[in-house]
Amino acid sequence: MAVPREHLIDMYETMVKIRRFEERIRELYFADKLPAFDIAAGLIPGEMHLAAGQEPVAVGMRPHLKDGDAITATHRPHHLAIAQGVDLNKMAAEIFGRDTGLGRGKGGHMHLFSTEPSFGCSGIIGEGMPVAVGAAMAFKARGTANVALSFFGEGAANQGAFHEAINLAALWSLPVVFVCEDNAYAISVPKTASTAVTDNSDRAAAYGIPGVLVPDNDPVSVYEVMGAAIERARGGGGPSLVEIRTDRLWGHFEGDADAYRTDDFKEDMNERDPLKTFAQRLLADGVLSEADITEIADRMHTEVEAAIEFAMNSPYPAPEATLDHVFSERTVTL
Amino acid sequence: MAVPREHLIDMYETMVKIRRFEERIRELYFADKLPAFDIAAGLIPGEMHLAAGQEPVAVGMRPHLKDGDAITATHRPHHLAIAQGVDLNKMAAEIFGRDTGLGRGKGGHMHLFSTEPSFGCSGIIGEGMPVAVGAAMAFKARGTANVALSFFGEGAANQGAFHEAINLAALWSLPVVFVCEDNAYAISVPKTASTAVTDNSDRAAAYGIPGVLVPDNDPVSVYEVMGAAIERARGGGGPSLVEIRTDRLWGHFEGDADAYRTDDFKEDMNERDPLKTFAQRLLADGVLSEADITEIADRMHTEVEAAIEFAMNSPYPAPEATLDHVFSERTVTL
Amino acid sequence: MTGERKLTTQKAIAEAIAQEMDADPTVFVMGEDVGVYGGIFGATEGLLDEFGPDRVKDTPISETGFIGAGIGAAIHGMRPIVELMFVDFFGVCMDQIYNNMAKIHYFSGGNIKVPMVLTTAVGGGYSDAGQHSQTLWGMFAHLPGMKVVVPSNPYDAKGLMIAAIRDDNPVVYMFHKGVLGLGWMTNNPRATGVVPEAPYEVPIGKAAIAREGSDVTIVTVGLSVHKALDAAEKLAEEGVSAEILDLRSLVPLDREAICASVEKTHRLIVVDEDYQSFGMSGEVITTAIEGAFDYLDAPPVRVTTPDTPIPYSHPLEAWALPSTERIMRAAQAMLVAG
Amino acid sequence: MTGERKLTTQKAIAEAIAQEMDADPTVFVMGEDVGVYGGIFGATEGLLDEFGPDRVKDTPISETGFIGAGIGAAIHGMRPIVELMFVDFFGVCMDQIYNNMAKIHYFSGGNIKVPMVLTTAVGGGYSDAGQHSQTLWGMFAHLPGMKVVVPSNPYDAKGLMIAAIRDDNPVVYMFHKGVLGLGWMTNNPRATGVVPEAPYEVPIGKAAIAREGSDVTIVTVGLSVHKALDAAEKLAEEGVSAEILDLRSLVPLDREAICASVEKTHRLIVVDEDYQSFGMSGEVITTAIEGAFDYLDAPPVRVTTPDTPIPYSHPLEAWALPSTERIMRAAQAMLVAG
Ligand SMILES: Cc1ncc(C[n+]2csc(CCOP(=O)(O)OP(=O)(O)O)c2C)c(N)n1
Ligand SMILES: Cc1ncc(C[n+]2csc(CCOP(=O)(O)OP(=O)(O)O)c2C)c(N)n1
Ligand SMILES: [Mg+2]
Ligand SMILES: [Mg+2]
Repeated sequence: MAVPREHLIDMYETMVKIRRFEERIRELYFADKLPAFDIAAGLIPGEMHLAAGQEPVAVGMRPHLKDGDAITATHRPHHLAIAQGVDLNKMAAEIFGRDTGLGRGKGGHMHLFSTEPSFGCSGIIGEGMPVAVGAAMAFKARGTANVALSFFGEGAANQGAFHEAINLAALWSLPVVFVCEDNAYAISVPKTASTAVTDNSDRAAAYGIPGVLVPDNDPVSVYEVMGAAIERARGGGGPSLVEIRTDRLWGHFEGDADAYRTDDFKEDMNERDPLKTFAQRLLADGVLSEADITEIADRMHTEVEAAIEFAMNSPYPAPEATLDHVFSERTVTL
Repeated sequence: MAVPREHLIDMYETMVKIRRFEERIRELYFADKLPAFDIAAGLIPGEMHLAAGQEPVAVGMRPHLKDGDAITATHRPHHLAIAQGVDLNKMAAEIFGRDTGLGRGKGGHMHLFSTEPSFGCSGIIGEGMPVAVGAAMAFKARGTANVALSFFGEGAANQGAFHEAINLAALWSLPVVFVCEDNAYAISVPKTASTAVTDNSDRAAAYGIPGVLVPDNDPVSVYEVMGAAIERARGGGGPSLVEIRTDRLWGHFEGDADAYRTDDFKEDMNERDPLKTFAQRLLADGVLSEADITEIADRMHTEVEAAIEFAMNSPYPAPEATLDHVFSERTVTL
Repeated sequence: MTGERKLTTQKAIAEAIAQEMDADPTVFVMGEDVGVYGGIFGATEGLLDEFGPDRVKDTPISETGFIGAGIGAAIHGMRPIVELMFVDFFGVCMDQIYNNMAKIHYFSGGNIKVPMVLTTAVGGGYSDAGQHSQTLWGMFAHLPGMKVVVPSNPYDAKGLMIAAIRDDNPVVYMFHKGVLGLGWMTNNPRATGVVPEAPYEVPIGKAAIAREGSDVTIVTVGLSVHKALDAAEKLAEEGVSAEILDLRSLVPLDREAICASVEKTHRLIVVDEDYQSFGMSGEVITTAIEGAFDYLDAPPVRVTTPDTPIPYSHPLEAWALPSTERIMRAAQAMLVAG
Repeated sequence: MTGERKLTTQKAIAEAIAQEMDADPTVFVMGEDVGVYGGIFGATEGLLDEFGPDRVKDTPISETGFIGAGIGAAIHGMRPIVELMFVDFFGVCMDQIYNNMAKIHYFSGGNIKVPMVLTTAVGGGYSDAGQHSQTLWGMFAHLPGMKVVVPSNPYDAKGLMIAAIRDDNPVVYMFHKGVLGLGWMTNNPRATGVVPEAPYEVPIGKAAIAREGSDVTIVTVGLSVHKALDAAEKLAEEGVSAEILDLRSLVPLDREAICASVEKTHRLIVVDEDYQSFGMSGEVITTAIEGAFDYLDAPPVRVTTPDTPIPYSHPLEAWALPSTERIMRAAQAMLVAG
């Protein structure tokens, strides 16, 4: 599959945007938390799971998405939300706990919900997988040619929800693509200590659906494999299971000492940083010039900065707003 | 694998015993419930799931069991308990809700627990699978050469617990044999409407363990396959997954109109009744004579009758005994 | 006279679902054995024939999978009715129920709606033992974000089901096996009653006075409403006038109705088939204490299932579950003491 | 002076486990990140080095699998300590916990023991949002067959852990993140205290008077004990003497201690970080009503987390969870009113 030039550029731009967003969140996360790190303090309290290094997973599917497609993601959701085009201002505002956020400050970074585009994520491992199946049921019932994409870590592939959701989607031939982001670790537990097989893509055999492995954290490989899987689903061919080997460049959450990964491992990983290698390749292939690279960085940084500013200038919700939105108003009565 | 004559006879005798037990329970279950069937009434109130037709699954593993091996079973547990050698009197008494029962009347037919032999079952689909894994962990930790056998229906193979338990057992190379009793139906839902693959044994690939299909509800086939799987587990070779095609001759529970299975299906099934066909084969092979068959029937019927009598002559627990056994007494104090 | 037409609770539920499916193409049903079988307790009887397998879907035994799928479908424009066969099975799928279905609306700041009905059978009394006899409504009511309704009769069953389907929030609809009027359960005359044919709603969150009285208030729900009514009839013969409040929903809880009745009778008995401690009985009593402390002439009393798993053997189970006799004894003791 | 040795609650827990593992080869630990990481909240810190990977087992993210495996191991002669990382995750594995671990002893008529400890982190206050901040102890306590302990300080944490491991019954051991004394959580001076080095038990089922007083009883548990103690110090300056009862365990619940204190002070406030309705606050109030009705000078009051998911944003969460200020206001209002 030849990748159109505008897709290559779009993927690269999005990678830059994601990385910049994660870097800025990281900086601001530690504001007012140090020197004695206090998780409850600062501009962004609570846990923070960042996806630097996993951008290829996100940008590779991006050019294949259509209006109305749905994504369910995990506790590590930013890269996917940004790639799908979730409103960056509202997303940032939610992470900062502001009233202008996607969830008016109620959800936070693990609970980003958007309707257009349809995005959701959660703090519970595997929770989003059945939800994607249901979205696909709705697409099928309503006759829209949409696809649901369910992202999850390699750690999640040992959770019962994985098995139940994929069996359902396969049984009912639903338009879902299950995407395992294999960053080799679930917090401190390596895949070898959690998973009885090497490749989760092989588990597709348990459901009679295609299983494909992307071994190299390369946006173009992801683009190709996800393109085929999404096309198949959109065309009524049913679900597939994709596993993508990727890298979590930073700790599991911010503040994680990351002592369970060796220095060698981390050095290798940083050397193959997909943002660097993709830029080099686009330069080498003549897709982008050095000037383009600089321009893109500036433009993306500006966009991210605007979102951060929007967030930080937004008001907090009123404390009593705690009580709102447990239930909605009734819209239908007899 | 040549089957020793005494194993053939033992298997047949046990099949007869199981069938007789199920027949007697069935008869007595309907006592005082008809003509207007009332599930709450009679000698044995509540749900009753009988395993007539599934005897080969139970007797095929029986000759391979050793002292200390553990079994976890399902809501349809009698055949397995009898084959393992659970005290028939206490088991019958439990089913009749008596104070002499395995659980002093607290558990009932879906909750039969025995320590010697180690048997347990449950009313929740898939619940026993992880428990078998834990039994195997204990065997390994304590250095006993024991095996845990986990039985479950083909309907249960779509429950998350299936996935989690098998992955764990495979990962830790534990002595467990997972046995799927495929009777083609989960209540009214046929396997084709629940399971994205034809053979659950193929799902072993998702855990890198052997998966074997026994296609014919034949005690000898089961004997051979289970013998190999148990030996493998006992020898430290890790778990395997066996699927056995079998037949549930009666309704899902007693009182089930069984309208979801066609008359043709039921006729075929009854024609291949394993008790009949196994008897014919043993006769044909000269293992048993007609006189042996009669003698075995008499002996097994007598044994079953004694258990039923023991149960029916046993007292009910005192009502206030409800409050006992929520917690045990402490046995260790500082 | 359609107004005088009588149905069992089970048929009233199935009719409510059928009417809403008829009126709204986004309503569909899924669960184990909801199709050909019509639901183990008949809640979906006849629907497969009427609406076909695309709208009445049998599922694998994958509660996490299909309840989670219900959520996804609800978010994307459908109004699923998802059956959890017995409430006792909640443990294999509770994350989807309490952490997901019940919280998405909140997490989204009100932007996403999850109009889903989770139906489930509750209750004991027929020796189905400790994993098939629980009510557990106290636990569901403890966890925020889902409405919890428990009809006790055919009229409410239909109206509450229609209200639940039309509600934009997740509603857990618990039907007690003993009030369904099933042919294979012990005959319960109150399980059959007049049910109007045309669709109607019973508002979620409003208790009903099942019997008026002046000496003692009995607050309860589900099958225990029937036991309380039986007790009240006998108590009346002894000159005791019991008022019976059928909560009908635990979330929202009609605290006003509880306090109003206690203010009238000055005495409170709570009858709860759920486990005694940390549940509904304590909440109802605390509600009366908070709202009507000065009116109480005696400490409220509870008649509940003790904090033990539900035993199988008939004499044990009969002793453990709230009974007409236990309710009577509680009332008699209270009126003598107070 | 070993008697004066101070530890954080987290280190006290890890020490208790280590000592029992040392004394009893059947004790082992399993859960997510309990090995190299030492447990996300440090409950298993140092154990991998001391006891090796066969007795300190990292698991896949398969809570149903490994909690169920704990049950199987417990039945077959081991004494597993199994960690559920956050209590909020119960929904993916509750069947094994409440229907299996908690009921097997009962179903077996007492023949089978399940000596297992399920450890889990509870509580909010640091903006970890609605799926990582719950306490949910009311729900666990509602379901019969498991003991439920909640230490509030290092001394109790060690003694309750040792008691739990030695107990022949399933014990759910809930440690509140805010009382652990973790370096990366807001500093809490009460999270460090004197802990004897030699093993000892704190009996499960006995409440402790955390502070004696005469005007009002504050019943609570976990981190709220600390908030109540802070409130009591300030109330003392205003001339109000508050008695604080730290329940330490919800199952068994020390009902005598609750009633005894209420009989002394005539007033009751329950502080509960769990959701307000259908939970611990109602149970404690009902206990006082049942046992000490005539002693109460005013209706008991509750200071709890409202029936909403726990919000993420700091001002919302701070408003929602019980605070020293809210406890003080409740006491002030009650003493003025009553
Ligand atoms: C059901 C459940 N169990 C455990 C956790 C705690 N937890 C959060 S993230 C995580 C590791 C996830 O690993 P993986 O799925 O590989 O995703 P990654 O963090 O690597 O992106 C764990 C164990 C959880 N959130 N939910
Ligand atoms: C978690 C759970 N879901 C649903 C049920 C209700 N149920 C009891 S038996 C059964 C069918 C089981 O089918 P299968 O596993 O094939 O076993 P079989 O009855 O055929 O022996 C169902 C759905 C249950 N007991 N537990
Ligand atoms: Mg990972
Ligand atoms: Mg079956």
